[in-house]
Amino acid sequence: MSRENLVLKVKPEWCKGCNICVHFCPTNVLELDEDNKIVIARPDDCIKCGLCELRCPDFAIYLEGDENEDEK
Amino acid sequence: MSRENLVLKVKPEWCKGCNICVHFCPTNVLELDEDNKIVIARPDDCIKCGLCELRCPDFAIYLEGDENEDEK
Amino acid sequence: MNKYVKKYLRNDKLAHMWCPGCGHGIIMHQIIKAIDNLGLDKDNICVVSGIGCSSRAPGYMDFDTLHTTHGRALAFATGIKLANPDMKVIVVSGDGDASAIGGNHLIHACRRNIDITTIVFNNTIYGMTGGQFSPTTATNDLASTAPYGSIDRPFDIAKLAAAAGASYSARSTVYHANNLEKLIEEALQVKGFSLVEAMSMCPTSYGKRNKKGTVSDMLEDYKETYININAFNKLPPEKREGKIEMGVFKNETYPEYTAEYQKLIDRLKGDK
Amino acid sequence: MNKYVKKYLRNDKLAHMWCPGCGHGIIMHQIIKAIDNLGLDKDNICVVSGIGCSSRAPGYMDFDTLHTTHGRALAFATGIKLANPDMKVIVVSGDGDASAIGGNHLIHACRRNIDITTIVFNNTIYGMTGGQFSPTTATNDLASTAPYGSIDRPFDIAKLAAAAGASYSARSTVYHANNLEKLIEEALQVKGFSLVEAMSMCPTSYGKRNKKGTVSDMLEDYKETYININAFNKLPPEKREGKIEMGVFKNETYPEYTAEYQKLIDRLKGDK
Amino acid sequence: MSNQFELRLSGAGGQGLLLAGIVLAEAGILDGKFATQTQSYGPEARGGASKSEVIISDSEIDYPEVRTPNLTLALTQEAADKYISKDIINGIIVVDERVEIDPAIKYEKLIRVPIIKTAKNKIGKAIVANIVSLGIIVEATNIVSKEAMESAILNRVPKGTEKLNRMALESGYELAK
Amino acid sequence: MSNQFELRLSGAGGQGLLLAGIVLAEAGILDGKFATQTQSYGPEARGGASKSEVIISDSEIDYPEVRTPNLTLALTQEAADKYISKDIINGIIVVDERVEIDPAIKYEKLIRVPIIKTAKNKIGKAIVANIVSLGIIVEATNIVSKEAMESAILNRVPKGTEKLNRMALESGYELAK
Amino acid sequence: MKMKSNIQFVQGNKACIMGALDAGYRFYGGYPITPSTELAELSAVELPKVGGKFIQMEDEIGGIAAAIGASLTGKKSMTATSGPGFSLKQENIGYAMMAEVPLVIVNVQRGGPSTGLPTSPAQGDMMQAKWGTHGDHPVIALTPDSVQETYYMTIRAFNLAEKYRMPVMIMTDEVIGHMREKIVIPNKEDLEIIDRIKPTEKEGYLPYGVEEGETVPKMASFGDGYRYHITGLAHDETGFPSNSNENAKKLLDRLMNKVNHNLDDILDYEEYMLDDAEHIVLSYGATARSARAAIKQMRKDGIKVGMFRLKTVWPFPEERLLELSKNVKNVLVAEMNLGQMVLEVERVVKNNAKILFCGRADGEIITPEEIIETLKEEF
Amino acid sequence: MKMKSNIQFVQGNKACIMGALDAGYRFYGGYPITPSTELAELSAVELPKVGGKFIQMEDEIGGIAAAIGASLTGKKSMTATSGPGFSLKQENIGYAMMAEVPLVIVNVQRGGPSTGLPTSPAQGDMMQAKWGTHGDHPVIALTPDSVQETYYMTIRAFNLAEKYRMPVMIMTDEVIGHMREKIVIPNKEDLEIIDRIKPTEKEGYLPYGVEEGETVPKMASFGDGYRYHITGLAHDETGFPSNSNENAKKLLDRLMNKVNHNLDDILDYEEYMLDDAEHIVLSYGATARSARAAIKQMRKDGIKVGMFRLKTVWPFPEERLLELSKNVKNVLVAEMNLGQMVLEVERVVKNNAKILFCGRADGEIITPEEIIETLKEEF
Ligand SMILES: Cc1ncc(C[n+]2csc(CCOP(=O)(O)OP(=O)(O)O)c2C)c(N)n1
Ligand SMILES: Cc1ncc(C[n+]2csc(CCOP(=O)(O)OP(=O)(O)O)c2C)c(N)n1
Ligand code: SF4
Ligand code: SF4
Ligand code: SF4
Ligand code: SF4
Repeated sequence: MSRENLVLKVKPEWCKGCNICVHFCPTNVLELDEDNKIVIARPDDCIKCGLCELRCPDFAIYLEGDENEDEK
Repeated sequence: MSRENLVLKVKPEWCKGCNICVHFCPTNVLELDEDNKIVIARPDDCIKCGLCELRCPDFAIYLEGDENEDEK
Repeated sequence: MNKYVKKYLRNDKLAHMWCPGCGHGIIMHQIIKAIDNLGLDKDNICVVSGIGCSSRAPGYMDFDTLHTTHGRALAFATGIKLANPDMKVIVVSGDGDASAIGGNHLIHACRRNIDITTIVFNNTIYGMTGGQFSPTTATNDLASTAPYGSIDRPFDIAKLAAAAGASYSARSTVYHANNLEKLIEEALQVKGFSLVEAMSMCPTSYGKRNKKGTVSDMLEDYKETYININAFNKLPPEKREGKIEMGVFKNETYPEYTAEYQKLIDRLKGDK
Repeated sequence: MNKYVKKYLRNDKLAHMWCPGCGHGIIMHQIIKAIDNLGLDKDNICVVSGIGCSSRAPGYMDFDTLHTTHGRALAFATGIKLANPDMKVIVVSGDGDASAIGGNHLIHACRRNIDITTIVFNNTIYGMTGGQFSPTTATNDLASTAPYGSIDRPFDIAKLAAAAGASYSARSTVYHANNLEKLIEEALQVKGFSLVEAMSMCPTSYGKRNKKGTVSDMLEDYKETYININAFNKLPPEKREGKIEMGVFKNETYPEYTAEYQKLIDRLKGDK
Repeated sequence: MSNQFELRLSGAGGQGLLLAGIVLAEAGILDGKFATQTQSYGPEARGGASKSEVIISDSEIDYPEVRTPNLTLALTQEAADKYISKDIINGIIVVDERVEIDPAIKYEKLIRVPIIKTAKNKIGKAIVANIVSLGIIVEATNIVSKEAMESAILNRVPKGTEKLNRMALESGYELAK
Repeated sequence: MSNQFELRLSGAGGQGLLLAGIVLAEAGILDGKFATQTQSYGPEARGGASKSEVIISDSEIDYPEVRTPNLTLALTQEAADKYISKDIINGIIVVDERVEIDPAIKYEKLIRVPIIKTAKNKIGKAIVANIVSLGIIVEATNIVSKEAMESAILNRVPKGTEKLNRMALESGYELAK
Repeated sequence: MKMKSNIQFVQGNKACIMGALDAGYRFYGGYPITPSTELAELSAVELPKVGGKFIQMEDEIGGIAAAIGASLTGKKSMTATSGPGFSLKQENIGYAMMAEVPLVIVNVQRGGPSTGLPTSPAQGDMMQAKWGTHGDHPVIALTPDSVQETYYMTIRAFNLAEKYRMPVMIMTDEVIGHMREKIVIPNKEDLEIIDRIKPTEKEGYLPYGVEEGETVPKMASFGDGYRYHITGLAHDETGFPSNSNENAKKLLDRLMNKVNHNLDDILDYEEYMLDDAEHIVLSYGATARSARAAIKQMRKDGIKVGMFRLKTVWPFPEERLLELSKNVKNVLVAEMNLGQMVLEVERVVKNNAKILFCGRADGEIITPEEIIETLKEEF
Repeated sequence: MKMKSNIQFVQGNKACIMGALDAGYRFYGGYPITPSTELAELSAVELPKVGGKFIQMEDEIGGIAAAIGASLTGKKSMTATSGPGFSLKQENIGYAMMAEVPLVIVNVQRGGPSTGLPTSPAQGDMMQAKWGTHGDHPVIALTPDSVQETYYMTIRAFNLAEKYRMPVMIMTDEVIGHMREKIVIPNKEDLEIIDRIKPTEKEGYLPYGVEEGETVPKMASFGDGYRYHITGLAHDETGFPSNSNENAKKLLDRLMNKVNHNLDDILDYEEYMLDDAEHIVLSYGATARSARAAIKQMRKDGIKVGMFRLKTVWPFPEERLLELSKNVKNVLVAEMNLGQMVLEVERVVKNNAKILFCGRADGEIITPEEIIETLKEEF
């Protein structure tokens, strides 16, 4: 599946606000909200590089693709 | 003190008859008796090399010199 | 949900207990990715740990999982592996768990070259008990039991394992997460004892006391400090200062313990 | 009486308990000779052991002597040395005592580089308990718990100590008794952790079962097998087969633990 | 037991409630009373909610745990959910304005004021929310004298922050009035 | 206890007295009796003197240690000095000819014969001194039947040495006559 | 003349391994120590012959850890040791109790404390068997008094371990471990061998869940696809850690009840000549042999004395002893220590009978005469 | 307003270190574990300031070993731990008993068994304190019930350790260890500090020899030129191993008598409102605080109840309790475990009074109400 079809998703309940994804996002897509929870602030800038997913210690941000179709 | 003044001595009570000194004596001076105790069989052949003392595990054979005079 | 998380973690146990910014989650992520890459059978994997923050990882992983006593993971794992050589046995351990109280089991598992893969979550501190120094804490670093700076010299766990006889030994960091995944994948394929030392930041008990800045700063530090062992070896001595090697330290083939034991059993059967 | 024996041993405790032909007496002899060469103060030497045949040596030596629990000699010795850094602390230990149950204390003493000299009486077997294999028993050797030949791989204690951080590490044999004496003398002069591995024959529990002939044969074996590390390194690989290195494996200077601690105390005094 | 006042201070790890508890207890001691302080330990003290409990009494304190607090402070929702009991009639409840109180909870008095905002905006340091809280507690209960509280704070806080903390304390008095 | 026969077999380590004790006990069992065997362990069993103790009885054996042996064998002086008691009246004492018996020792009967020399010179193997000893013991006491003793020996000794051992046993019978 | 094939003249330690093998023993993890070493040595010889595994670990802690690990894969496992090693194993003994892992632990007792008298017998670790590890926990400990009984008791130890999913101790001693006696080996068919009860349904498997009234959860083997979690932390029925006080209580109560609710099944003792006894000698292990000799002697002298011999020391047969004590004048406790089980006897017997103690801890076994004298002092 | 300089508001663990330092404490060897960790941390901060040494060893076994080693050089030494670490230290605890090395061992008890409830309080290692190491041996163990008492009791522990040349345990718990209370620090001159009695004559020095009637041998420091031998084997007066049964007996008897013959000096307990009591609550440590609250409450209700509070748990104050029990109806034992000291109470009190038990081991401290209810069930 090509990168473009991947969708950036977050799971704010698991986010602990460490800021790692924000820091390492190359296109400055992400932000933390008042409660220190992750927010996809500028979704259109996302280049689907997966660096946020790679280093998020809490599995709270990830790129979802078709292979996860079976997930309900 | 020169080698020649050293005297080869044994302490048969401590000897356990392992035969190491006999085996390594270069001039075949030593023997074990019936009770497996060390005996200086051919004292005149002793060249005072100290190899028996060196490897006797039981401190049962040694070259004694003047420095041990104080020993009573 | 992240597909690996969905497939390999016990989702009802998440969010995990690790602090904000703790690197342990990143390591756990790479382990399950490596397992997935290799297509290992979930029902045939056993993950064993001792005690510590890192040692809580098995609780989140959907395999047969065993949280043992402090430092003893490898001894328990040795029993499991020898009794059931068909299982893939993985040990996860903290630097304290693996190299302080568990140091002897570590070097003996290396010596026996038993087919176990050990991932050391090395945050150079005792996280769970609140920041005492560990055998990997750098000299002069502060810790709750080194209030004036540690006077202990640290172990290099990857090198120690290599010297003690492991078939495979490597190191990476949570910054180099993709590389870490690759090394774990490699380690899991070794027939013999393999160890991957994964450097992980502990903001709570190490970073704060040692003024290491944000967790992102700590990750950037890893980027700066850790360089591939081959590149490192090419550096002139003065440039090595402050750098630490990462990559594969050893990858050799030796007789594996449980296989040798099986040969013995077969030999005795033959004798009858 | 042998002048060293007279001066340094508790003559009323002799003859010692070791078996006929056991090499341990030869090692003890070299230790007291080395001590004499250096003119060390008898009242300021402490010899610490664990449990085992070798660990009975302190009982014969006329210093402050401590026979501790199995494997723990170095941990006790660490306390003595740190509490009283002026004492010369010597640990004598068997291969099992030092590298099986005591393996962790060994590598940590190396890591800390605490100023203790350890002499390992390595007879590659558990002598005292009647011949179980030890972590230094060669693969395929017979032992009471390896009735079909050991499948374990042995440790190289001298190299392990070097890898774990010791300042000084060396090996010799009771055949090479003069050399052994020299290495012990050298080790005693090191300011830091030093270890001398002394290969010693156990006719009773090892030699007999493994058909090694007389003790003299076993000594001759040492003569054949052990060659100086420099000579060894010059040999082409095929000639190295069956040979084992002896000599000095490591001799480096690192900060010493009790000295570093003293600096800390002085620093705090200065702070006042 | 009767003249014994029990407080539970709760919030997120890092909000300084451990210190607040100690300061409060020390203030009690400065007033010549007896005091104990205990706190939650271990994993639950990491992130998430944590608590510090104080008992102040005219006589020796025997049983040292707080069961029916005369005052409960909760700076976060999580702490409130975890540490404000539905099974008893609570005494005074002090919460930050952002904290919602479950209607099932019974209490004698509720003080819901902008503690964190005050610390952040008025004093300029979110970290002094604990001292603001102490001000509220003292004003609302008189369990320790203001003089003792001020001294206790000054004995414990780092040099150079005295003024800041005094301001925080006074803002607390204000909020409770 | 009355029909119980207690033996202490002693000598130097390596003289095969452990085996002798086991064989003797097994012979007793072959005769349908009860038997126990114990031995000295540990450092004292290294070199120096060592002992193996056997009790043979018509009924179950309770207390398993030998205190007043009905028969004591000592192949070396050291063993005799250590294991033949001066405090009791010993039963039968069997010693090698080279062993001196302290005059203070009391006994019922003394058999002092060339056990080791017989093994060495007559059978040609010093190591069978233990079997020679068994022959003496059986002949002197009848505590087990000769048939049982022979079977017990043959059950235990390595293949190929049967003849040698039978010879040794018979020499023992001779020595005791 | 050959011995019958089912008769052997062997050491107690050997009988232990023979019993173990007949019980289905397949894994040994341990570290050698006198006087238990033969248990390791014989295991090294025998286990690979039956496809089992022997491992000599780097220390006693590793030894028991490996044995627990092996047991989790479904293998019947043992570790053996003596005094100092028993002390070292304590932490992991507690782990096995908490995680409910079947395991047989043999302690061939020698003279303590510390290194003590390594080659001499003692019964000085009896209380340690019950209290050696930290925290409250259940204990089953057995004491054989002969080589033959060592054989049977080892089988029983494995059976109890599997049935109650917990470590079971055999507290033998240097005398029984090292002495040789005749043993008669029963037909395999006559032996009752209990195997672990495994779950059959993966769905909803609760590794620490039991039916109402039950105490022992079914145990899946690692590798069978149940994918469950085990921890030494307080945990709930799912096996995951729980900080809830309620769960902790429930767990501990159930652990204790595994033993307390099954005393009828677990308790074992011998009553010897007690019918008309006016005096009870309570003893166990090697010392019971001296007690028996003493009793035979005293009976000859017309003294009405019998023995209450502990075969399970833990749990302690409180009820039966209490009952018996009501009808006698004296309860004499004989043991090779300075007073351990006698404390339990004092606690149970109270003022019902006078309690006498005959103990020693100097490396020598108590003689029948000492027992007789201790009792006779009362006349 | 400042606190008086001799008043501090500190944790129990801190008070322990303050007491230790006032007693002359100079060496810590240990390994961190919750909830004892502060003892290590504070030692790391304070010891180097007074020229003392702190070392974090590779494990608990090494920790106590280092502390014993240091003590041999004449330094007052401590090791501290909690449950799992206490189990690991058992072998070397026995060594220190046998070799007669002064040492203070602190166990800040947490919920067991095994890893259990690491951050919750318990009193589940009380029996382990007495029986945790193999072989018969003497034990002294103290239990403070407040921060202030922790301070004094630590001083006492060092004093007893030096006076009787043996390890002394402080069996505190998570509640007392972690709670903060006011403590008043006495003037140094008012403290009784006992130092080790050293020999003065090298000639003929017997490291384990005592005068007739004495129990504690003089102890030379390593490095002082006495050149003597220490072993964990049974030994004679010279310190060298001895296989003689007679020597072994002599040694063990003397070791036990160090405690048994000095009960008057060692035993310590509090009698609270016992004068007219019809019911005794026996308790110790944190639980004694609940007991005290319960008693105050019940006294208000007119119930004649008082407390017998153990300050030394081991040795156990048998005689005094027996005496007291003769005049009361009930002895209620309250402790945070499933029944440990209550066994000792049953043994001692026998049928003199009814024995009630109020225990829990779920991580929560017993409440005064629970104690009241347990007693009231008898009315
Ligand atoms: C026998 C024992 N000793 C000590 C402890 C306390 N303890 C728990 S985890 C730990 C160290 C944890 O450090 P590490 O292994 O580096 O893992 P981290 O928490 O940093 O991930 C300690 C000392 C224990 N549980 N058991
Ligand atoms: C805790 C403990 N475990 C085991 C033993 C038994 N033991 C005594 S010495 C020894 C091994 C001795 O071997 P080694 O150290 O190689 O010394 P050697 O006797 O060969 O000189 C063992 C296993 C013990 N005394 N204590
Ligand atoms: S990395 Fe993960 S936990 Fe951290 S802020 Fe981003 S989403 Fe949240
Ligand atoms: S080497 Fe020593 S012990 Fe061996 S035979 Fe010679 S003198 Fe005797
Ligand atoms: S304390 Fe450190 S290691 Fe433990 S979870 Fe927090 S950040 Fe991670
Ligand atoms: S058993 Fe071996 S090591 Fe021990 S004394 Fe005898 S020869 Fe030496």
